Amino acid sequence: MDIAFYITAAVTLISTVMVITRHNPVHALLYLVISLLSLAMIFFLLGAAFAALLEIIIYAGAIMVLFIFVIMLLNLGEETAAQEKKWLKASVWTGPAIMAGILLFEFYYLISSSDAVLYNEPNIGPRPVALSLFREYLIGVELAAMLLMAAVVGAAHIGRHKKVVLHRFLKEKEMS
Amino acid sequence: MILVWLIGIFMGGGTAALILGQWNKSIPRWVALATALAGFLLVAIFWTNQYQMINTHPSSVWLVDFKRDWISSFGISFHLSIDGLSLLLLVLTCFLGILAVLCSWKEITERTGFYYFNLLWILAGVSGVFMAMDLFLFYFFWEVMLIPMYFLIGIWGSENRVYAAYKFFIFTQASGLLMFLAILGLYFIHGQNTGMYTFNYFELMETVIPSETGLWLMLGFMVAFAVKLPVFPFHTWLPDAHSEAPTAGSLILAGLLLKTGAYGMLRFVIPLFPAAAEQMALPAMILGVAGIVYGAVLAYSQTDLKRLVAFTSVSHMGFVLMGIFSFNELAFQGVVMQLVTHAISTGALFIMAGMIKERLHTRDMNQMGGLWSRMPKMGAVGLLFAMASLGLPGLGNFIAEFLILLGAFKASVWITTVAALGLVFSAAYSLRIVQKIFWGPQDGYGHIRDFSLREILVMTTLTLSIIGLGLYPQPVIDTAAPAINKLVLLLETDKTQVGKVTKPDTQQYLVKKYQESYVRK
Amino acid sequence: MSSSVSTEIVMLLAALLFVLGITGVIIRKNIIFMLLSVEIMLNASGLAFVAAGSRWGQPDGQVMFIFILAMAAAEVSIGLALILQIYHQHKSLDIDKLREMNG
Amino acid sequence: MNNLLWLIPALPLAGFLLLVAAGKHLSSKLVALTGVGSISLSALVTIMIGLNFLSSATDKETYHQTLWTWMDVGGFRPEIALSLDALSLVFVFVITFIGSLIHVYSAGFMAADKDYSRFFACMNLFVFSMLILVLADNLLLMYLGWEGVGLCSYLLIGFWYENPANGYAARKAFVITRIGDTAMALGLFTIYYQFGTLVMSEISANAASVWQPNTPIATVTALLLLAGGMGKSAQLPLQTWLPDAMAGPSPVSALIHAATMVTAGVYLIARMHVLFELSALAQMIVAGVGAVTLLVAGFSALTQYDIKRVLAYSTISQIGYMFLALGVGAWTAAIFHFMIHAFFKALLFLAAGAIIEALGHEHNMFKMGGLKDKMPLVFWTFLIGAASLSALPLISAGFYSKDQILWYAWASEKGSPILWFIAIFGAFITAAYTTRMMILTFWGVTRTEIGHHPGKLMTIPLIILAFFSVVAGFIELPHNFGHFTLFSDLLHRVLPSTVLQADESSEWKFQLLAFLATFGGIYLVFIYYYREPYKIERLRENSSFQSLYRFWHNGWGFDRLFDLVFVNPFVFIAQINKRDIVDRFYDGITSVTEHLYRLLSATQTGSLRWYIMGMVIGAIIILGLQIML
Amino acid sequence: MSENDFFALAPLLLLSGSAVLIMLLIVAKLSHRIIQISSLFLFFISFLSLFYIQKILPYNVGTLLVVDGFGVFIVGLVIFSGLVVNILSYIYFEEKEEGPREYYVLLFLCTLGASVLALSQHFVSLFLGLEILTVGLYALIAYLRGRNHSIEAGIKYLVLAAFSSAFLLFGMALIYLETGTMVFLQMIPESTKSLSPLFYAGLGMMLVGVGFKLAVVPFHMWTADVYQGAPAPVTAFIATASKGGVLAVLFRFFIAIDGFKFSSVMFVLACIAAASMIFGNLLALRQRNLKRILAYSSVAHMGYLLVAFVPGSLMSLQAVCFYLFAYFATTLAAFGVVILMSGKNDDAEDIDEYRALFWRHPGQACMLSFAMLSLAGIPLTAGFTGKFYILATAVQSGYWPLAVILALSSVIGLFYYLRVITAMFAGNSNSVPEVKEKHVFFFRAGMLALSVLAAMIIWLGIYPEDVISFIRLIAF
Repeated sequence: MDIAFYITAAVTLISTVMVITRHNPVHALLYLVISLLSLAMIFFLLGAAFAALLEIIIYAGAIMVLFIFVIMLLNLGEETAAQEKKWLKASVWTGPAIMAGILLFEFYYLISSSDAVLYNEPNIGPRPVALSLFREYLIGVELAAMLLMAAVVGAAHIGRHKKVVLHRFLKEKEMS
Repeated sequence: MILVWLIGIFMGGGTAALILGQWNKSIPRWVALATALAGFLLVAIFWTNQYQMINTHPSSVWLVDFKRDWISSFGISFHLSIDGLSLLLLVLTCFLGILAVLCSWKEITERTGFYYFNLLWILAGVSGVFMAMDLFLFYFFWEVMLIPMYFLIGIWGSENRVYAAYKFFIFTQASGLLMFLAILGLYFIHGQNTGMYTFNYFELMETVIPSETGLWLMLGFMVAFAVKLPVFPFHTWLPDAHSEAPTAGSLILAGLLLKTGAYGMLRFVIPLFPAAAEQMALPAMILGVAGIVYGAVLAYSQTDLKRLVAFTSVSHMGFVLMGIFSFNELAFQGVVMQLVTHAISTGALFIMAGMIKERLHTRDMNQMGGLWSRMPKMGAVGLLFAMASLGLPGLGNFIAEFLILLGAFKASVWITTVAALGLVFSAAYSLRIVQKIFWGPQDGYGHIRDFSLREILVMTTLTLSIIGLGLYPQPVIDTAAPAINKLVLLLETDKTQVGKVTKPDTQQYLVKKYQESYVRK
Repeated sequence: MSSSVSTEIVMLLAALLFVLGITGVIIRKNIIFMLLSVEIMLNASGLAFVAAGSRWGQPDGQVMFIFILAMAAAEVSIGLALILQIYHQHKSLDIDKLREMNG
Repeated sequence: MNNLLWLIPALPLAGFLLLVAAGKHLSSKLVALTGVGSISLSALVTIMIGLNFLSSATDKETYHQTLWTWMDVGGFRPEIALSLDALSLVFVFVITFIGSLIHVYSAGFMAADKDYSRFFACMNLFVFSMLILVLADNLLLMYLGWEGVGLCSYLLIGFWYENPANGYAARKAFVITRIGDTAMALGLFTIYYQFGTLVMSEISANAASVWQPNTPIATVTALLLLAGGMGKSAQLPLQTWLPDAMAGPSPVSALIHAATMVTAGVYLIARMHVLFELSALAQMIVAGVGAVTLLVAGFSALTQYDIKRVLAYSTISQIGYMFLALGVGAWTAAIFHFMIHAFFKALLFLAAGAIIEALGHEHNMFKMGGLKDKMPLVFWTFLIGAASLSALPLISAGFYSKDQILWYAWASEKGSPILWFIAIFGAFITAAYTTRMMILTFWGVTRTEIGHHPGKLMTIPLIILAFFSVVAGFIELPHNFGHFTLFSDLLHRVLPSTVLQADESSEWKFQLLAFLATFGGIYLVFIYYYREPYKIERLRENSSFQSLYRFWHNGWGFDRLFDLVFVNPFVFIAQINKRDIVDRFYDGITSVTEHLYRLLSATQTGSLRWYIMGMVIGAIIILGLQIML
Repeated sequence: MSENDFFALAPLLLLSGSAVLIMLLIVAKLSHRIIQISSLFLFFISFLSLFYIQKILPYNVGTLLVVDGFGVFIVGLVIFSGLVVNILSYIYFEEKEEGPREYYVLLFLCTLGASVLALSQHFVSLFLGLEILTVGLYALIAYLRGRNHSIEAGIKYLVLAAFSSAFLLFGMALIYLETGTMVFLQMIPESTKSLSPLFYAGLGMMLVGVGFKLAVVPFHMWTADVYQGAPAPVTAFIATASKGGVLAVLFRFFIAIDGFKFSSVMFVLACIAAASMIFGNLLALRQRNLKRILAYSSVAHMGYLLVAFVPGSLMSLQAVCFYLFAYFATTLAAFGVVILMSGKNDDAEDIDEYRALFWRHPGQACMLSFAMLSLAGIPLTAGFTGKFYILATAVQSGYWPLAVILALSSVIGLFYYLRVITAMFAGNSNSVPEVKEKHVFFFRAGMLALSVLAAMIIWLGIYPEDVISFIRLIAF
């Protein structure tokens, strides 16, 4: 079991590193999907099967598709990859990486200085989750609806493709 | 009630001027004049009525008292009360108010409504400062007088007005906030000692303060008053503010605003922190002397007339500081006299500077000279007030400076000796004024008219008052005497108990209360 | 199922992912990559919640994860809408070009 | 009678107020009438009161009148009160009498001036202040008069204000005397805290009981008062203003800078003689100051070109004699010399004024000459004054007064041979410069033509003063010339008599020596300037003599010394600090704040990645704090 | 959920209902005017409902929310802020190129989010409230999507907000891991002296998230850009409602876990407070863009609020309530003037646009002056009383250094507030010709709202007794 966990964890980490270092957005996206899938595996190992499923269906399945959709829409391909290649130089990332390292060290220090607990009763299936979701957290669910409504209204408004007033002669036709 | 009336008259008059100013430019002048006169009459009548009382019952210090709850949650009340000292300064306030209105009669032609609004509100604020017996209320008025002053300098001042206005405002605000902190400190110490949280002056006077804390709190008060007075290293706002302000602004700054600093020291610093004040006496006196000498030296080198006069104020206020911290009756009375006479003499010089500027369109003394032959009346008056500012006997300032020096001499011979140098330096700069403006060769100005009737009226009043005060200052002295005696008494029976103060455990209370009431119903 | 993996290790994994996300946000100039990195961070937080939930044997961790999902979705939808607008206006997704406002 | 006392100062004051208020609208005749009339009336009142005082008052009695309480502050209760005793009577008499004569003279002298009324106003104010000074019953009121005369002196020195030099001289006079005044004020404080009062009679009465003789505090107090006196009376080292004060009109020089104001120091010390007697050291210093001053000023007088400056130095020198007399305890002698000096020095100044005006404002003696025959009246009166000044034996009033001083310098208890020698050497020099002045002005060839002759208004005062310069000496004769002591008898009501250490019978030897000194001086100058002028020419070619001459001419370099030590540093500091160094500190704060602003606002780059970086750093710090704490 | 639950949640229900209702109105293609007026009406109803529910306070709604006096007070402020922004929005958006209707939906949702925050006592509600608010704001900030600044501000806010949300979440997860509960009151640490490292790490990361929302140093850098780029009414909303809600929940959280006794946490907060006061005031010093000035000033003001927060005494809560009240009124007044001054194409941002305003529009100039003076803490205005309250709190508990820093840094603040005022009084009365106002009705309504705000500012400055005693009554 432990072996499975460590392997999955390694896959997750490696694919995540790939995400932030790939030049081609589509490649990065695919690595992210891998990362998400392996994370789902870890959820599963932790006994959170429902979360693992949602991770795959919603995260990898829905949200990532949105990204793909935008990337395709904007036709970000080779050109972007070349650009990214130019931008992603050592001088750009060393500083931030050191900072991140420091932060990681601090995390490590703070997390490891608390007493570690082993998982003994890990299995929490969909049922308790669903129950608490619609009992205890009913208001939360309602609020999440409001959250999504805000997102929908907002995205609809902003995404609506009306054009920029570049110049009145160059005014593009309104699309939607 | 009369006290509320006074503030009310000024505020109401100011507002009326502002509103009526929308229709006509000259109505505000008359409104302001009427308001100032009304205020003056009110106070003057009150004074004459009370004068007998003051003389016959010197022990009853407080003449009239008015108290209403204001913010009772904090123990803040609208508490006005005056004694002889306040009364004198109130009379001065109203008196200078009238003059201020008169001397801006021709000078201010733009936005008269707003101008007189500001002017009268300054007067209201200053009156409030002299009357407030609640420390919060005091601070409130302390600030109220600043904003209109800021506008007065910032809108109607001369070229560099914005800079001067900022400087004035920021200096006074910064120091004022420190004072406010000290007030709060005092408030809580008192509250923790007695369980009664109040800003009432009379209650707070009884506060027992640990000596170290007392020193810090006193310094908080001191800084505000020192900046206002102004005391030597904090004086730099004053020349700028004075020289850029319109005439009435300079008049009120020099005549009233500076006085609030001295008043604050007499009213608050000493009675609230007698022990700390005594610790502070020597440094304060030294600063006073430094101010006397420094101000005088700087005054000597100025070429801008108003700046020069401003520096003389620094010098004169050095006397005030020295007098206050000499802690004896002679010096205190000298300080009171200095407050009154400096207001008149310096005010007169500023008014004169304004008149000259109106005629020559400059404040640069290098461009003046020989004006005596053109304007003998102004020359005579100018000479008189230059003499007043150097402390010529027979004029009010002499009484003041002499009493201060006499009192200070008792406290410290050597400091007084150095301070006496101020007398020599003051001669140097005062005579320089006369020399540069009225004497010397006259250059070809165009036609310059001597005093107009209005100006004669203003100047005659000032002249008569300064001479009157020089020859018979007794009314002023008598009026201030009860308050001063009380102060002296207080210093003699100075209580230097050291109290223990415990820090309250308020935060735990909040948490407990919250947790008790919410843990799972 | 039982595991001998301690919370410490899982949290460490979450922290690693989180820090990788941060690194990504800082080093990338392309807004899409920044959004992706933010998703990594949110995901790491989700992992932390799920891990904490199973450490206490409570469903709350997973519930929180679901809310995080909802939020991520909302976030991404508006974010991508904005990206579309930016691309239309600037013909580029370089975040460093978006610095007209400063001082 | 004593309730009329207030009239004496009030009349000049009334004149002043009238002139100030309505001066513009009065005709010049009315102005003159007001100016002269008020003083003359005051003089009349003085004479009335004086006669009354002499006839009816007992020895120690004073006439006293309280007008009102000036102020009353916790026991400090000075009054506006006048007090007349023998000493002040002498002064009041001199002031009003000579004052009225000079006013009459001025009516003629100033007739052409456009500021006629201002002149009389100032003169009246001066007389008023001077009267207050001498009549005051307490030191504070006296201080009022003391400063008041200073103001008038200032106004009158700078009377012709359009010339900046005059203004400068006026300021110098005021500021230097102010230094003395300040010291005096400190003296007043000391006295107040020692005696609890500033009333002079009370101080005198209590002094002996409060202070042991020669206690330091007594010395210090006396010296502070002396400093006041030195300033007003132009004694070393505060003498430099007086020669410059000659910038004022001649009547002013006569009244203020010769007859009255400059002797205020003498009055002060005489009035406070009790204090000085308690401190031998202080009194010695008084004598020393007087002695040194009389010599220094004498040498300077010897080398001046300007006739008024000669007289000014001579005044300093003569007041030096008075101080010397005060210092050796010859109180009455000092006052006597004051009175005589007032007569002849006023006379000399007025006469000099007449000459100067006649010559078209020519001050330089070397451009005068030969006036003996052209202005006989002026010549003769001037001669009488000069004789008195150089103490021509027997026939001049100056002889009697100065001889007394010389005698006491030797003979009094506190006198000494050195003082005597200086005094007699001073007499020699006095005679010398007086003669030089006479010769240069009246003999020799005419170098400048006379414009117009002085009118009656100017000559009559000259004649009256000349008369007094001769006659006044006879009211006090030494014991070997009849021993007539009218004046000192009067003053002994107030001032103690001098204690002698030498035998009176030897006095004739000293008188003889004084004769010799005087004649020696006259003879020497007569040789050098009249009979054999080539000798002086030859001397002039000598470079060391030249520099000595210049040194003396410039008043022993005191001006330059003061400029170097006090004035220049003061002006320098004032100038470089014109913009107020303290303000730089606040400017510094401002600019630091602005730098901080710029620094911080540079962090607001607008770059999102940078903002995120900021947040990360913040997170690092927050978490790091826990690790470190 | 019981009947009482619904009753207690009436304001929140009304707000969310309004959002839905407005959406329906949009679908019905009603005009801007009608939508505006009806949303105004709905805001008003929501506001009134707060008074209606008062009798059952305090009331726990499940474990997520608690409706108590303090919460209701903050919700009241938030809704009030939404109400005022709503009134002023018509005139602003009517002129703009965008269709303004969705704006109102989002405004309601944001208000809802802030209100939920103020009432939450559970991580879930905290998180959801915050996200509703934030997601709504993403859209609102970038609402004028045709404008570069708007979009730029939107993406900056979005990335940073998501970034900080991640921190917040991670922090919450750590605390959850440590305590095993997400209810504030149940996670009281056992130790009274120091926090366990995990708890501390969680708290620290939450502070990053909260700090971002409050825009305190060092998480303040976005403020100016977002304030500048967002439409003025939205800026007003960000400056007030969003900060009020976050501060409320922060307070609730700290009281619940009694975080005040942990000196290391308080030290961090005190440092943040001090740095915010100093940096905020310094950053605004010579700024010429009014919106940015207000942004930096808000950084400083959050610092002031933290000064009141740090002592954690009974007075802290009152001081924070009172100061928030004063700050809301003042900030809304200031932005109100900006909104009314803004033209079709640009917001009135540059200080120069306010030159001689006093002689052109005395009314607006007066209100802006009052607002500036109040922000500067000058007596006669609400800001002064508020600052007094804060200083009193700090001094009472002996936090002298903070009090002194507050005093001195607010002196720096004076400088730029005065500059705005000076600009308004400078120049000549006849330098700029009058522009005729459009939408007279809404302009008048806006001016009326501003007058009410100005009156509140002065009322709080002169006679704050009523408000103070009211706050004392409701704040526990």
